[in-house]
Amino acid sequence: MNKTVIKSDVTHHYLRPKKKFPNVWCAGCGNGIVMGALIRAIDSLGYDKDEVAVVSGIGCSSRMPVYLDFATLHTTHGRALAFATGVKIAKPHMKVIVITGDGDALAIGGNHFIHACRRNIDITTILIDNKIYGMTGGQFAPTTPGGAIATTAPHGNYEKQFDVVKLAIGAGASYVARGTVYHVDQLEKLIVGGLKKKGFAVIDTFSNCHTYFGRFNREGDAVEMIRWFKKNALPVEAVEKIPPEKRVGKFVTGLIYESDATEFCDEYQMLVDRLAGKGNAQ
Amino acid sequence: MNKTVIKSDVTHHYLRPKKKFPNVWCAGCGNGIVMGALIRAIDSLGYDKDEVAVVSGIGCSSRMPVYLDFATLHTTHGRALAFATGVKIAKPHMKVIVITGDGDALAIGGNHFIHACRRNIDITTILIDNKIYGMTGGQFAPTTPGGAIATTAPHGNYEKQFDVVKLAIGAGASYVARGTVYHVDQLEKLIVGGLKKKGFAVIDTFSNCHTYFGRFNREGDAVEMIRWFKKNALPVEAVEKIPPEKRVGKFVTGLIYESDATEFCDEYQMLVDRLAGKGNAQ
Amino acid sequence: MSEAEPEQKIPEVKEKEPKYVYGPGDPPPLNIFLHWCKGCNICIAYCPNKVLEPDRDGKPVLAHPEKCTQCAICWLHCPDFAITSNYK
Amino acid sequence: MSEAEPEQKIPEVKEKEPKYVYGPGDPPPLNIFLHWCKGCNICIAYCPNKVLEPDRDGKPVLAHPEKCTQCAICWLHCPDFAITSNYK
Amino acid sequence: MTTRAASKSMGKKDGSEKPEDRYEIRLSGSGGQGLILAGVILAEALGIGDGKNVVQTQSYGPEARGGASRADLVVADGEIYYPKTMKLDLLLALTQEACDKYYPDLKEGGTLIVDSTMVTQVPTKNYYGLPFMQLAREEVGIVMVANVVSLGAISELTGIVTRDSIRNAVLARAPRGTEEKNKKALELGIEAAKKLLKEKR
Amino acid sequence: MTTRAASKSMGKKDGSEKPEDRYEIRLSGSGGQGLILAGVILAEALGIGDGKNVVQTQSYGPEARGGASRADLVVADGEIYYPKTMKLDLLLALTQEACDKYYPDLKEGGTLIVDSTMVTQVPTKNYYGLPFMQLAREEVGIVMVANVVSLGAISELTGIVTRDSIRNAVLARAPRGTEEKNKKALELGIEAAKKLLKEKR
Amino acid sequence: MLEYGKTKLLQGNEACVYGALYAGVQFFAGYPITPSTEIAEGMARILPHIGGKFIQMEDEIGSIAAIIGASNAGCKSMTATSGPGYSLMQENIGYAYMTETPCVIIDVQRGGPSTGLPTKIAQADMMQARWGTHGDYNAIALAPSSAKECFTETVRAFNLSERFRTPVTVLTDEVLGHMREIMTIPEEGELKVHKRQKPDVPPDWYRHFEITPSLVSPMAAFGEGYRYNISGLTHDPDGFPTAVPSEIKAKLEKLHHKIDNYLDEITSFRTEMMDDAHVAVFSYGTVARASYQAVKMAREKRIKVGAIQPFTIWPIDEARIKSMLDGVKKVIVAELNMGQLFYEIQRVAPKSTEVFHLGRYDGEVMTPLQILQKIREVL
Amino acid sequence: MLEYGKTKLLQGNEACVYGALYAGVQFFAGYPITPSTEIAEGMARILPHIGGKFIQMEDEIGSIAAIIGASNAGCKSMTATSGPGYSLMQENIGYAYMTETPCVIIDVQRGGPSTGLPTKIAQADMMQARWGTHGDYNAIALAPSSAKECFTETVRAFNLSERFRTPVTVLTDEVLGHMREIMTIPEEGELKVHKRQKPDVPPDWYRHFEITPSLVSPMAAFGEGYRYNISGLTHDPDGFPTAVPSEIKAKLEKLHHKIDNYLDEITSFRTEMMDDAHVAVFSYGTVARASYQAVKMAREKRIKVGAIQPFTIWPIDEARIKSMLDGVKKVIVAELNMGQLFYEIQRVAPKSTEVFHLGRYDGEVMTPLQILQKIREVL
Ligand SMILES: Cc1ncc(C[n+]2csc(CCOP(=O)(O)OP(=O)(O)O)c2C)c(N)n1
Ligand SMILES: Cc1ncc(C[n+]2csc(CCOP(=O)(O)OP(=O)(O)O)c2C)c(N)n1
Ligand code: SF4
Ligand code: SF4
Ligand code: SF4
Ligand code: SF4
Ligand code: SF4
Ligand code: SF4
Ligand SMILES: [Mg+2]
Ligand SMILES: [Mg+2]
Repeated sequence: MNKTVIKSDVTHHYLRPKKKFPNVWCAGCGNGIVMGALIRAIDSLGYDKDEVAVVSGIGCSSRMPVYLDFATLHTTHGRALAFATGVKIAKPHMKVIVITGDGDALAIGGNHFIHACRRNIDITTILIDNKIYGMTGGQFAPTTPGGAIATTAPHGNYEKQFDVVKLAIGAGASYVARGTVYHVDQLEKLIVGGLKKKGFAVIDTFSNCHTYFGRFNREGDAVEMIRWFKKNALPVEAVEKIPPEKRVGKFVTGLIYESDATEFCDEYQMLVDRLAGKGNAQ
Repeated sequence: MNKTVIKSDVTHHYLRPKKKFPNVWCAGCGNGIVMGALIRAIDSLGYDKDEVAVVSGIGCSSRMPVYLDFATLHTTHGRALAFATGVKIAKPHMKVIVITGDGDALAIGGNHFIHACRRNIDITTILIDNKIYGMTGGQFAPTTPGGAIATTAPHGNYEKQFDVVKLAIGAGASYVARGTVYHVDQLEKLIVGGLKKKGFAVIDTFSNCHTYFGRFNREGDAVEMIRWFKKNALPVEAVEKIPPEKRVGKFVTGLIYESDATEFCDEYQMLVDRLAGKGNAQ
Repeated sequence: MSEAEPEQKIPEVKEKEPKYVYGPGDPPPLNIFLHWCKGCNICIAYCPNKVLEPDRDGKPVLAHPEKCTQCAICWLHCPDFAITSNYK
Repeated sequence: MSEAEPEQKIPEVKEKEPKYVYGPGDPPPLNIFLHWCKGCNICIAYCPNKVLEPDRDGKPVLAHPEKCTQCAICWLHCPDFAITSNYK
Repeated sequence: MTTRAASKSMGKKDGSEKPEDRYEIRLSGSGGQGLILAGVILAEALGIGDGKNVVQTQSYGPEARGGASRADLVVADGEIYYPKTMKLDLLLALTQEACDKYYPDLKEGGTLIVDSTMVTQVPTKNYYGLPFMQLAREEVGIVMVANVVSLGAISELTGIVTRDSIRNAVLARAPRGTEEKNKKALELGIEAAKKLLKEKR
Repeated sequence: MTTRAASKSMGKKDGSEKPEDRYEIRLSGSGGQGLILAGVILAEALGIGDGKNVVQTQSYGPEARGGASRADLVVADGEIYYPKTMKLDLLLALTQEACDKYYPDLKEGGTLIVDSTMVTQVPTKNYYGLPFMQLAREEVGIVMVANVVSLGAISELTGIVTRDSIRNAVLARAPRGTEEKNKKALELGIEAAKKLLKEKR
Repeated sequence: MLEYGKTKLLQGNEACVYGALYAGVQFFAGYPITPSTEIAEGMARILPHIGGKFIQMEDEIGSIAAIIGASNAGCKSMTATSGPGYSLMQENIGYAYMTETPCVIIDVQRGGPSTGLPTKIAQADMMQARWGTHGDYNAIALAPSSAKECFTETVRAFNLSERFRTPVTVLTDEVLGHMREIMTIPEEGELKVHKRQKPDVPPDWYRHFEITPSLVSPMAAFGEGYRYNISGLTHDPDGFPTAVPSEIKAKLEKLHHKIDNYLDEITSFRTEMMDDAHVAVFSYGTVARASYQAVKMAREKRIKVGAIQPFTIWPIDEARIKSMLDGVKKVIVAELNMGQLFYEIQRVAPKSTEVFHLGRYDGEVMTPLQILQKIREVL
Repeated sequence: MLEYGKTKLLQGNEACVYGALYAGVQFFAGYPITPSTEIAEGMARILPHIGGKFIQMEDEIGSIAAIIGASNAGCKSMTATSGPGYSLMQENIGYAYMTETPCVIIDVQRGGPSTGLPTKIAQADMMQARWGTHGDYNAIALAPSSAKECFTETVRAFNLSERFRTPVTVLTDEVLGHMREIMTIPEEGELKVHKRQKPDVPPDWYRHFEITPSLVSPMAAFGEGYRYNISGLTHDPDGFPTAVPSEIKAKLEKLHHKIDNYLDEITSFRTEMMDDAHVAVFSYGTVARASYQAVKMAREKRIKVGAIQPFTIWPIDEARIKSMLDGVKKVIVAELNMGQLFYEIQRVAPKSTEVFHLGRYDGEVMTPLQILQKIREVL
């Protein structure tokens, strides 16, 4: 990525403008900011538009592919990774990107998420983590903080949360990162890293749903919520340097975990090659 | 638990002998050994038979409840934890035990597994980890080692495995242990620990499916396979004391992780109490 | 898009990026597509140089074009791709 | 179940558990329910004292009842609940 | 049911069934103007206060997030069969867009009430215009209560709802601490409408 | 189709359809005796070798894991409609349990072949008895090939399958390295059967 | 909270919540989905106040599993969803049929297939409510057409579910779910509330799936002194897996006949002006209301037309429908799909009755005018 | 490996594998379940040899999702399952209908509901194959009755699926899946293999869901120069979500009519001795074979009876069935359930034909004798 020139209109080259804009998202929704970072990441890698497939589930976040001028597959709630697995295995040379929400990936889609991690299949997943179900009007998600208000937690959320990073590592992903919609440059770099990684990459991306989460929990509008990300992000490189008491209430960003496990499609290809070398089976 | 007297027929008191025995399992199947350990654990805790519910999914392992003289619920493949969640919340005073297989809990049931971990609901899960789908005749499971033969991995398994312990910890379980069907005393103690724990407990229990896994992979009969567990178990207390090169190929047993996170039903009750104190909502 | 004030001097900014020098007759520093803009206020709030001000609908107006350093913050954070630069 | 050999002496075992002393007229150390037993061989293989031997169907026979120390290994590992002790 | 601006019965009574007398209302404007809430208040006033049957519907879908917004009411003494509006007896339009879009749904001779500062091109001469938004902003200090101002005006201009019922309904739905402002907004609407009626006469 | 022990045609030919001539076989015993495999071999011998139509079915379910085991074959020259056996022409029983259970399914005059050491109570006088297990153990050295021994006997006793076909079929299914033992087992069965036929005559 | 006797303006979805509370719901598990979400939201708000249990599960599969679990632990249980969620629930709904577990599922229908039209109306899950899961079973599904009926049919769903030990689906729709209507909550005792029949035999004698003369078995709950097995495998009266043909047959016949033998108790219709009708409009849910309106309009034009509205969508009461259509020359089946109820009426209508279909499937409600036009067309 | 022209003894499940290979399957995703597992096992063994892709997914939901993904990436794709898995797949099968994605699903039926009877036969998923997912759509389902037909119907399933851009279900059963039968693999070219129609317009003009005169749209694949959107939301011809009533209506009519307009191409029957039959036995799958046997036996007793076997279970070709039953006084619908196909025949049979049901539902196959007895009974 050429850092010195931030071309401001590169994004438009990757959008589908015909009758798709303005997009469906609320004014100020972080989904659009993530989309910008994703486009710049793809552009910086010089991918051909035809080699990129973007797959999503259902949710506000999952609407993103509709706007992008790639092969786009807007699937069913929670199943994006399973569909994407089919796409990737069918066409291993394609760059397969999954856009998903915290509800989509971690509630209904949790199983496909951990299995994609386990298989270490070469899919880059941008998990837009707004701590709520935006699309359906503000029910709590598996990431909604304890005590927070949501329409299905009207008395305050009493459930515990997933730590997406821990979960992904525990399940076997080989690239686990966290970004925010404030830190757009970092986010772009994390996505670039994920795309370059041969293996399953998750970028847990903190984003704002001020319409529901912000409103219910008096966290203000988009500007305020995004400012909160700025204030409370702790770059992973800095964590150790900061005294523990100063880490309270903060969250770590950056590339948190990486491993060099072999990738699923590569393993399959090795089998195919091995069998070809060995001659035919019965 | 009274260690000095191992009553040998205590188990029979908890079985349903009428037309249910001999059980369906193959000669030597570890499922029966686990069942014995479970019964002794329950007996040692002095639970009333009527306060115990045993819930399972589908699989050889999941047939266990049918033989046990408690409230038993043999459900659909992969869903035991979701059913058990309903039972537990409906009757929080009951001891709810889930018997599940590696396929049942981790393949089709992976989502309910990680969410039960996350909620830290007070259910004790005995995951009979035989590295294969026994019931359906030996397909690979998410735990089947790389290279192993299974009917759907006839050329050797090229998929990666879950580390059940890591996954459970990553998802939020508060009691994570591993046992084997060789170490029956330890297993019993681990189950006792899980039952006493107020929170979600998993006991990843290595067991033998010699009929399929053993046969396909030349690991021998029940006796040989169980002997393998004996040889390769590394008690968690001993891990640090053993040089790393001697740990290769071994697996850790014992209580590997414990946390004191609050439990789901308790949290719900706190909400109910809070609302009662506060008067009625609109 | 907004009326330019030709003679005004630009305050010094301490950024590495090449400064944008806004002279008479130059195109405005940014283009704002009002049709795509939803008036979320992000660009206005985050512009380090207070270049932008809201109009009646809350959409940004280039109130102080000469202060723009082309730092990119506004367009990188605009969720609606409603801002482009005339210089980058 | 199997014929006892009354006069034989029991070898010393180094276990904390109270030793089982098998004398004439005593009931056999173990009961084996052949109907439940599937002949898996586990009890026979794991008995530290070679008390058990397989019959024609591979099911255990108390070949050396006097050697039994009541260590419990056989019945704790029997997957079919086919062994109980007469002493515990 | 009789109201000052009641619609004619849709069909003839044939004796076999209680005749139905539907009165259909649409409150329209843009998202965020509180028109759904206004619809709910009016429905509660009519249904709980005045003992009518009421069905309130609204439009969901892409329209719902921003853009045009509307709440429809069908009011009757007897059973309401078809729950959606068929031909409006009363249309309130707080924006030009809403007025343009929904005016064709108003029956001939139906009542049109518009926000006179927002709706500058009214498709008929036969209408009531009052500056609801402006009144709310200037007289109550919060533009948010324009919906309640318009309810006041509706009650005065059409008489479909009793004064007590609409007052109770507004208060029942007013968030704690805003009771006074809402009351004021309602009276404002009533007074403005009274003045308008006087002028018209 | 004609065989030495062929069943009578089940119905009359009415000209509208090729007459069907079903020959039904059951190979039975206990799990682990390789009877399913024997069924497959016999089916391949008949179907691929001799060009017959064959359907082979088996019983799954609780029975399948241990306990009784069986493989059924329907053989015909023409199309086989109903795929399951209706009334057996030939029953092979390697255990007493199997013999007791399935003898009633054998048609009157059908052929019964039993393992003479395992089946001690034969429900009819009209049967062939040979010690398949014993022959396999003692003459070949592996009890596992008792199923092939019995195939040899069947081919000799009934003539339903040609010598070449059964030989080829056995060899095609024999795991690598066991070809000789299997061949031997087959011949063993054939010879034993020949001797038995001679004795009977 | 539920306030007996109080008049309220309620959304159809809210009315379902109150109906469930009236019927004594103790456990709700669900996963949000438009246009049913208000039901879960209402439950989340109210249940903790009254000692009931609410849980938002990780998905719909978990939701239906949890309510089946809770029901077997003794709670009156319910979930709510829409098409996509209803599809996901199918496997476990089958488990509820098989294990004869009472529970109520509210399906607020939207346009489909697939994600379809989350905020638009359709009535296209009707056949799914009968045939959605694999295997052999029988089903009960109810369909209200107003807020009041959302309330009463939800009460009835619980009653039938507990009475016959079977899952019951309530099919509402997007318009019904979201529209608000004035209704009065019935007084306590005004509507019948069925209590689950508990066993009256000692635990040793108890058989959880006993084939009683009535075909409905009393039902113990976990943790109350009865210990038994429940399995989704085909089982004997004790709940133990069986492969015995006669036991298999008996089980499946129990599942079918315990419903078909009680059509009188289960099915319920409303008819308007059918006495002298030559033409009938057959429709349910929101469309039924358009039909009544259309019939009224047609009658004003002296057209002899009537309307039939089944509240019970499943089972189909063949005999009753035949007799209702006796003498009717033409019946128009009006529904928001390309043909579902139509096929059933085609199947069961008397041979002398011609059956026509009037479908709408563009996300909009059928209007009285459309129906009126069709009436004119078939005359 | 597939060996053209070779005679083999094949299980029905194996025949499905070979049929799929003949049809050019490139991608298989599945999750094991009795009695279908041999299909996945065969695929796992063979596909890596021929450059195809096999994956065992975490569950059936993932399996159907993966094959839909792969199909849209250009592969002929298939999965196989049994009842419980088929139920779980329903939501995403709906997605395949909506997105017009070709794919083949083999459902090897077993007894149900729920886990039911994994190793026993039933034919009770027939209605589910038409109505299992929510919303408005049309379905194709085929039913073979022998190993050979398992082969040919699997080929036909791929052909119809690719031809009409729609999922196709093959309904087999436990007996068929496991029984072995002699069959000869057809020579290459002997059976038609349909190739997916690719677009012949430049990318800019391409519309993935174009409403063509034939109603079937050409289909590009991901990564081949065409970029477009696919969505399970109701969409316009470009694949973008729409809420415009006319576009919604057009989409649903496309889904229905692209199948109903081609009944001749899709439906297929076998009849035996129907020329002069007064009584007909209507049945499919394994039962059809018992029917032929019974008919043969009855004819020997001079009973004028014939048999009809649909290979196409869905769609129902009303006109053709009516004409086949023309002059038939009584038709017996024989099936392994308590009534499914029966209801459809009841619906479409000519008014002068009486329709009887013969069901068996105890896990066993229907015998020729049972059918013969029923024939005698209705005579
Ligand atoms: C099977 C199914 N269940 C439920 C829904 C309803 N639904 C749509 S989006 C969504 C949650 C969205 O949350 P998230 O994934 O966090 O996305 P966000 O809208 O917050 O970006 C739900 C529950 C659905 N469409 N399908
Ligand atoms: C929905 C569904 N899919 C698949 C199956 C088939 N099935 C039954 S058990 C099983 C796997 C069992 O493996 P595991 O849980 O490890 O248990 P084990 O038999 O090894 O003890 C499968 C795939 C099923 N019953 N239901
Ligand atoms: S509801 Fe929330 S997540 Fe959805 S578009 Fe609006 S702000 Fe974004
Ligand atoms: S198949 Fe394996 S897991 Fe199942 S009973 Fe046999 S040994 Fe145990
Ligand atoms: S580029 Fe930077 S300085 Fe210029 S308007 Fe945008 S945010 Fe302000
Ligand atoms: S950030 Fe973009 S959408 Fe928001 S106000 Fe600025 S230009 Fe408009
Ligand atoms: S108790 Fe111990 S010594 Fe005695 S037979 Fe059993 S294993 Fe052997
Ligand atoms: S361990 Fe039990 S089942 Fe196995 S041989 Fe011994 S007694 Fe029999
Ligand atoms: Mg979210
Ligand atoms: Mg297993």
